[in-house]
Amino acid sequence: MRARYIAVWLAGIFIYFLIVARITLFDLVVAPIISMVAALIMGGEVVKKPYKAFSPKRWLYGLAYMLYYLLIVEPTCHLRVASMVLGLRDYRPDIVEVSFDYRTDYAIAATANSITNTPGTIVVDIDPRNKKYYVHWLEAYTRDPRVAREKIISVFDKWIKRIFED
Amino acid sequence: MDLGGIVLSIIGGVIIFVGGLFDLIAALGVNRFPDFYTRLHAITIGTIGGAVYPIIGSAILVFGVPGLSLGVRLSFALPMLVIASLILITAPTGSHAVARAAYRSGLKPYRRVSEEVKK
Amino acid sequence: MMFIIVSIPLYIVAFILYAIRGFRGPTVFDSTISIDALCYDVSAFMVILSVYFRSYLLLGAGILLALWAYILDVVIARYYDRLTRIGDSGGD
Amino acid sequence: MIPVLHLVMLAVILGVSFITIFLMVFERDLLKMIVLSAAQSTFYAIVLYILLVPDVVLAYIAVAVGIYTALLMFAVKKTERFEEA
Amino acid sequence: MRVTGLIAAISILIVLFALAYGLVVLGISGPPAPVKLRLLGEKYLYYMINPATKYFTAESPEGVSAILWDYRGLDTLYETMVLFGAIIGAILVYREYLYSEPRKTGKIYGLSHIVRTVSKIIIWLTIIIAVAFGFTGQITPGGGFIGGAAFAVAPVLLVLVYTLGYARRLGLTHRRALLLRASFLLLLLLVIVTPLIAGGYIFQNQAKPGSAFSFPGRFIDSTPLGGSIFFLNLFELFAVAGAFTVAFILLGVIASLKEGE
Repeated sequence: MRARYIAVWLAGIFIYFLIVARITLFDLVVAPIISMVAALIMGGEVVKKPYKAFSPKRWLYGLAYMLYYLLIVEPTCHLRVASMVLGLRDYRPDIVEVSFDYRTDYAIAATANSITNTPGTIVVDIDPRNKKYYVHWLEAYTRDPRVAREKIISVFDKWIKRIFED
Repeated sequence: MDLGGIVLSIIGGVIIFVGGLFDLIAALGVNRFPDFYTRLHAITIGTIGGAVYPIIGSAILVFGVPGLSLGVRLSFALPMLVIASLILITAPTGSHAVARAAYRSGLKPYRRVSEEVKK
Repeated sequence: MMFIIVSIPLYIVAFILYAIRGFRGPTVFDSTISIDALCYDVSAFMVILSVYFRSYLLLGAGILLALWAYILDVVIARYYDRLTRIGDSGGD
Repeated sequence: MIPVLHLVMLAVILGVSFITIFLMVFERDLLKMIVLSAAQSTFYAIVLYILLVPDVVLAYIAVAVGIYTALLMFAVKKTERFEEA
Repeated sequence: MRVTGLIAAISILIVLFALAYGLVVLGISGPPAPVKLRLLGEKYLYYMINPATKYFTAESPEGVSAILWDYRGLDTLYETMVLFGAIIGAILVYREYLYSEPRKTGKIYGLSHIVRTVSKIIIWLTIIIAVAFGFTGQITPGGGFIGGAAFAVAPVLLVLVYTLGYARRLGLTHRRALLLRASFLLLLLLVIVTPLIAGGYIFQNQAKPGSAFSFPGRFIDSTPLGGSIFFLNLFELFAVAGAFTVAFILLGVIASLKEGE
């Protein structure tokens, strides 16, 4: 219970120094106070399981995922959809169902944001009880859920599980 | 003027320029695509390729500008990385929120006319 | 620096095109998403201009705009959320 | 003195924001009016940014982008969405 | 409508261009501001932080904060009071709404799962950035009012994304917000009156000829602290945040009552 607030507090100090990007004695005194105000208000909500926040392995996986995502996944999708905009490639938009099997909120949100951030797929709606995303897909040549899952979600699946799940 | 600085500034500048091109393509796509959901895909190009990549590019460019101390360079680069990651988090959430509102209020996705006939 | 000056017109033209879709948009959602994208691109443009002006104190505006550009989306979504729930006819 | 590039940017953006304000005044759909008001505040934010006044930009973004749209939405929700001709 | 709109647009444009042309090219407003007046701005910049003399300095490199709180402090104080009065008036008018309990339907509404999860992080970051504006308002752009307006976006997002009931469960009630507002306004007045008690002038920041009282001007490692500017910024932040929060709780309560939340 107490560890949650400490995790949020430390993260807040880190964010403060990222934003101001200078280290003086004044900042070192002020940053814990600022971060404490935010942690007291929102601390109980932001982090639910503090042992995850303190594990460096998850942070390393997160960094590696960001690099992989920004350098490889995004540019290919960008070029594909850009050629659709310019009329060089055909498209067939439709809404398909994609199932997922995460338990934590952050894993669900991170996967949905990863899907939406790649041009060509948008999470339109989510059914948390039946564990389904409704994804608007620009290349929906098939409506088979298994194929759709393979094409849309499998790129992110193992990374997200390593970062946010148990 | 060292070689590394020149290389970094050229890489950053090229990324910024390509980001501008992506932005232009996205704006074209927003005007060319037939319905709301397909326009969202063009918007995604505009927010990721047209906003996140140029910001990272300018963070690289700052390290190539001659005559700055390391502290000043970090004062530019670190907030830029914060802005980039913020856009990575918030932009898809906003698109999702609007798409959900449109879907729930009964906006039908566009299909090609020929495919409707086939069914 | 040369790259920045060359790419400034690209961004400005993109802003104008986004604004045109914002004005024309047949539904409110079209206007909303294009204005939202405009906000994010203005945020990126501010960052690029801060390098052009050589002042890192200007970056705070970019942070705030990137934080809150999605409030517009949330506002519109919330309006429709309530409407559909009551059983009113939402949509255009 | 202000370079020509800044003046051209200011002229173009202010021109577009003028059109935005004009359309906002004649708009009958109040929800779309909120969206156009957000667009106008974004344009003004970047104009103030080019004029190098960071304090005013920060206050403007906080009020016009963050609070004002939500305020208008609450107001529109309490009245009718479409203005009568 | 289309014809009248066109006529209106063209006439506004003509007036705008005529005004701009007249002001810039013809100079109808007379010659630009006299040189003596321009020196005023230079003096402001010069006296913001002035190591040469102890008597003429605000100890704050941030010009706007120095001018607002040191040179024109009473003006800003009255503006804060006006906002306070407006909020009090709104609460007096809509009092019965605030004290009525929202009806319970048992169902949870609001935006989707993803938006809720992301908004948590965004609200937390908003609070950090807003409070940082208040604390570093004397060094970097920012300050009391900007920080307060930024802080107020957090409750706005809470009420928008979650329902008002969830915000209440987190401890966001109008009583607390009013308490915040009133107590920090009191602290603000205390900072203003302190020099008077210590034998100086009201609204005094650094030492002046005639009274030696001065607020701490520098931090230990000689980071400028701005004397009273630091405290005034900080207290103004929470006061403005409380005011906006009360207003939005009021709006949220009224909206939810109307729809039977």
